Amino acid sequence: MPLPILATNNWYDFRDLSNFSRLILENLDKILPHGIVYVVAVLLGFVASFLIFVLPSQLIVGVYGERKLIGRIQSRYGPNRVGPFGLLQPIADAVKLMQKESLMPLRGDVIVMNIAPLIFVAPCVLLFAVIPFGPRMIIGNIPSALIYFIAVSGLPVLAAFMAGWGSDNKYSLFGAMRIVAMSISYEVPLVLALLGVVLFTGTLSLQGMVFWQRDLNIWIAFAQPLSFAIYFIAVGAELNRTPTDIAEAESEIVAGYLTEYSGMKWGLFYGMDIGYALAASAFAATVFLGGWSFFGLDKWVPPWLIIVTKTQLFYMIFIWTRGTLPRLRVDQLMAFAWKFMLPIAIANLFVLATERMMWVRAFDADLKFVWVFVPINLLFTAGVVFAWARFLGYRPENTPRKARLVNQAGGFIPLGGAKGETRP
Amino acid sequence: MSALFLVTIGIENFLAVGALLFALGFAIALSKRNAIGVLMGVELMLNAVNLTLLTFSRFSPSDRPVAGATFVVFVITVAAAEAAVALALAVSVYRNRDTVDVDKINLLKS
Amino acid sequence: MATRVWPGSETAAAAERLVPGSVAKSTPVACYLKPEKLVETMAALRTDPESDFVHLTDLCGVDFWDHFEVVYHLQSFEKNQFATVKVEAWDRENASVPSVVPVWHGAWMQENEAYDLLGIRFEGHPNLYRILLWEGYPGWPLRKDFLSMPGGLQPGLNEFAGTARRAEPPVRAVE
Amino acid sequence: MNGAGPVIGFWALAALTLVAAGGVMVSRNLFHAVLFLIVSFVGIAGFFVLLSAEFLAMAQIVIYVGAISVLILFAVLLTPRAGRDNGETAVFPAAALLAVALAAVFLFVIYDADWATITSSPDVSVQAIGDALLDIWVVPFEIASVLLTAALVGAIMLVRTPEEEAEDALA
Amino acid sequence: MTSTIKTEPFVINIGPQHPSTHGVFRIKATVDGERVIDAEMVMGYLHRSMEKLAEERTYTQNIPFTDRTDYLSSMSNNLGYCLAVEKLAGIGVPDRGNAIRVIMAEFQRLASHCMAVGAFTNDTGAWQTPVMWAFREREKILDLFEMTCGARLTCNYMRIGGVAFDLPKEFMPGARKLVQSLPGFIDEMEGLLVENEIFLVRTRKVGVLSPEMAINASLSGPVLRGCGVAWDIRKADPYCGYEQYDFDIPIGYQGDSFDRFIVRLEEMRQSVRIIEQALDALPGGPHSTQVPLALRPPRGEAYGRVEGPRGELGYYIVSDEGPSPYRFHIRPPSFINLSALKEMTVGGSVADAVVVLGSIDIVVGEIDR
Repeated sequence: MPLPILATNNWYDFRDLSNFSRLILENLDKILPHGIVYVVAVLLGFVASFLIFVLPSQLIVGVYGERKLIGRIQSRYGPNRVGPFGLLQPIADAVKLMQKESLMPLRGDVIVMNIAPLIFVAPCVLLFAVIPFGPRMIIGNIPSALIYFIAVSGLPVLAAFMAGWGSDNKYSLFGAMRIVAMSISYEVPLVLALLGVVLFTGTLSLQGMVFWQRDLNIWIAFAQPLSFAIYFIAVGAELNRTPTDIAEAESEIVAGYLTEYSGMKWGLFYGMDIGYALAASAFAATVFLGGWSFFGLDKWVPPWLIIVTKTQLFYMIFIWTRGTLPRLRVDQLMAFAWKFMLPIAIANLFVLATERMMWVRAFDADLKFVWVFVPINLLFTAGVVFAWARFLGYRPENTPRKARLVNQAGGFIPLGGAKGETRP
Repeated sequence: MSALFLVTIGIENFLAVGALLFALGFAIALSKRNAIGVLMGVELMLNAVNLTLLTFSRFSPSDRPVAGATFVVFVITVAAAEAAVALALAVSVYRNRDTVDVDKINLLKS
Repeated sequence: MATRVWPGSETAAAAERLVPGSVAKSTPVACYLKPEKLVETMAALRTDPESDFVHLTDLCGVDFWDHFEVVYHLQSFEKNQFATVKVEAWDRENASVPSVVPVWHGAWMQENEAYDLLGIRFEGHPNLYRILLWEGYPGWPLRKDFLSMPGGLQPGLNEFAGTARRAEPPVRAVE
Repeated sequence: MNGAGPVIGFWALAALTLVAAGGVMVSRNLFHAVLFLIVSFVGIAGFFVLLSAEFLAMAQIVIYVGAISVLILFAVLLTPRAGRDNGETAVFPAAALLAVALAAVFLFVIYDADWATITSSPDVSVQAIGDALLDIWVVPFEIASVLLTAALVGAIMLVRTPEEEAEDALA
Repeated sequence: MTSTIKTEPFVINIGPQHPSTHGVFRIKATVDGERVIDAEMVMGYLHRSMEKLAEERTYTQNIPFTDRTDYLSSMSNNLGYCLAVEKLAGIGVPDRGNAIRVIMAEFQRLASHCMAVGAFTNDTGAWQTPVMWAFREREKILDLFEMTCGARLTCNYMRIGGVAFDLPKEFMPGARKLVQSLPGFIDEMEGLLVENEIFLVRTRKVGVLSPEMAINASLSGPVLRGCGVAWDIRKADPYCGYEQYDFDIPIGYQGDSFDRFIVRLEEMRQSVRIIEQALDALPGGPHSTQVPLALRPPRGEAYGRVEGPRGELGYYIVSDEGPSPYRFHIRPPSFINLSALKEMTVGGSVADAVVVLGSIDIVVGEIDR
């Protein structure tokens, strides 16, 4: 697919920041020996993505925005003391964390416990390498970026497990076991949901998926609502966000695998939790919500601004659910993954494969006909979710939601009413 | 060989790494007392085989260049199945015999 | 409408009817049972449809210098009636009362508490331990002579409350 | 395969992989042994990248690092604390000897043989592998899927308790 | 209960420093995997020996002690103690005093249930939001308390023979405004939680108690009513003129955690009803009878009880005609409600144990006294 050049090649064209980096690299290439410039390019890419994406997102929106929004949801103010509007609160927190003494349990596995935060941080940085921020703004435009993303996002589980093991704390071990069991379980429907996307777009490259959505003027979230929903739930489970944050459930197992951590080691885990959530949001924005394209608007608005906005909006859904929903129990989560999500993910895949075949055979692979599938898939989503829930015995109407009322004291009153019981 | 040994990477280097890895996995699988340790040795051997397969696929002339890579896919599949069953066996043995020590799993020895 | 409080005589009559020879004495407020027949009588009071004291509302011990009383407040839900039953333990060193945990599970914690704070041993209690204080705490805090115990507070602090502590139990009933 | 990058990469990966595999051998703590094993798996994935099979490298990470090693860690957790040592049995000298002999024979063969090699790397992209799997090797592919299903069922059957079997018999 | 995977049973300490034990309370849980196979309660970290201390103070001086047992419902505690002493000494209370007591006790029940509902949802994992909403309403009620008696938490407002002060003139409009807004808040909480399927699966069929077991274990309050036992001291043995108010007893269906929760929510509605009636029919006259400061009740004993927010709150007082009680015994509802904790937690998972503990709604100050 030829790259449609939206922006000019002038270095000052802020719609495509890769011009600027290319300018630097070309000039550096004249000075430095050949080959070094690739290293510089990668470093520059990381620095740039860190500056425009991770740093402002993580500090300002990730920490400050999350706390402010949670504060609004919980009818309180949120941070408002440090700096204007409390904007410097994340920095104050970071400074506080760095000052804190790093406590280590005496009988813990010190090496494992110290390595774990590092292993937790590294994949988060790697994940952003394949997110396209614009038609040319991508650090590693590898052909199988989707699998890369899945592979790398499986690594932090190991770090969490190491943290839980090394801490020599029963709550930590609980958290570690829970996070491992849950991430293995939710990986399956997640990959099945993404497979549906691959079926439609016919590429594993994230950039290719963005172009597909841009060319058709459709988001995959509309074309495959069930895939999107499964992805959202499964990725929430993998990221330990409420309502599936059982690995750090503070009301049950104090802080899960983070119980024994303090200081900046804890801070790394905390910050990278947000980092992973942002990476997953960016991934969702890329795969399901059109990436840096926005129905033609990306010609005028900088594409990187579009995807950053989409990422933050998607992340806000995580915050919203966190502020609203209670937490599921671990066995219920497992049952949900295996009994509910997996069958409907497989059914979804069947339907999408059939549609793909129809598309090729009946519509001569005319991409315009993808709109036909939007209402079909919407109906299918609603139908399969409802039907499978009923099949599994979900009967909301049988659940009494208000207490019975009686007007007179006495002994035990059996169901069905007796002795002055009045219906609510 | 000689000085080029270090600066030119050929098929021999990859095969040597595969062979050493296989030998290590072999030693681990034969000598470990823990059933899980034995399983780890087997996994290392499988990885060495994968490496060798892919090396041949990359360096050897062939009319079907994808064959090696495809075989690696199959080996990975089989390894996953094998790991699942072996670990289930280990857990099952532990439940029934209260040990995962392969020396003590000797029901057939009267 | 309001709960009918059984006077001691009525409780005594019911207890005597259910388990003959179980009543030691009765005051206007409470019925005193004999310790050896306590569990049997309590079980009968709980299951008898006329008394129907299914709920052991409250259990506490009182120290009267020379003896302890364990007070049981019983409640019936269906009949909406309320009775007070007491049992005395005269051995101050090894005060002991049969446990009513076999009759009411709810006595479990309250008997533990009475044991912890007053040192009344409940025979037959499945797991009698010091529930609020730690094992090895010196003395029994709610006993009247606790202040002069070694390790307890020094005497003299109780001057304000008056010194006329009487040995005999209060008798006047208040309805 | 020349140039600074591949050469440095190869020796670094070789050292990483083999040292980690040796760590699996040497480590007394079973948990540490599993961590070494994971490092070894990552090294193998690096080799796959060197051999220009990125897809297989990612599959290696997903399956070995993400699934199999986690399974092994889980099995380590499920066994008791006493069963978490990584000692050798009495046959260790014999096994080591055998392994050394094996390695010697392999290395001799490898360095003695005259390998016919090509310089250009073949196309092992996702598409090529996918085509191959669904074209020439479709029968092994289907058999592999049957094997996976059988393994799934077998693993579940193996770890079922008698109580669960009784429950299922009732249901 | 069968174990799915044979693991080493090990003991975990839920508490005393644990986010969801609501204070310094500890459950020594033996778990097999995630399943609790034995639970033992360890308490007494907050023991202050109030019953002993009360034997050295006059009857009026003891009222602040009762504040500090169940510090979340000090008005109800004051009321129970004053009722017991009034019963012992034969002191009557004027109508206005009784009505003010009812209003205060019901407001206290609302505040306490706000706390209970919020903390319970926090235990199920709703990250702070319901508890913050509940605290918002609780603050409004505490504002009224502050307006009336100057204190928010440990009110020390009831006196033997009535209440300490008459209501300030700003109280009535404030209370009416609050009473009008509270049903909306309760509906809001119901919409947030009762309609939430996650909350339902977390709480339904968790910690189920049969009514026989609940009665046998001496439970009281919402925990007993959640099992379907219609027992409320306000109806069964009315005090302070509760018989003149029209209200219902909410009871549950099967005695699980969810039933306790909806019983509490419905009790809040009924409390609002009672307060509305009491505000409408607030009589004039004195708010308290004159009682000598050094009260010496006649020799005897009395057991006075109220329906506190957590259950039957009883005070057993023995007098020897001295200026201070000879024996002062509190029947703490949340202490006795823990009798059935083991039965409710064993067999469930650790997460269930936390939910059950939250549904009992313990206050450690009252457990340990």
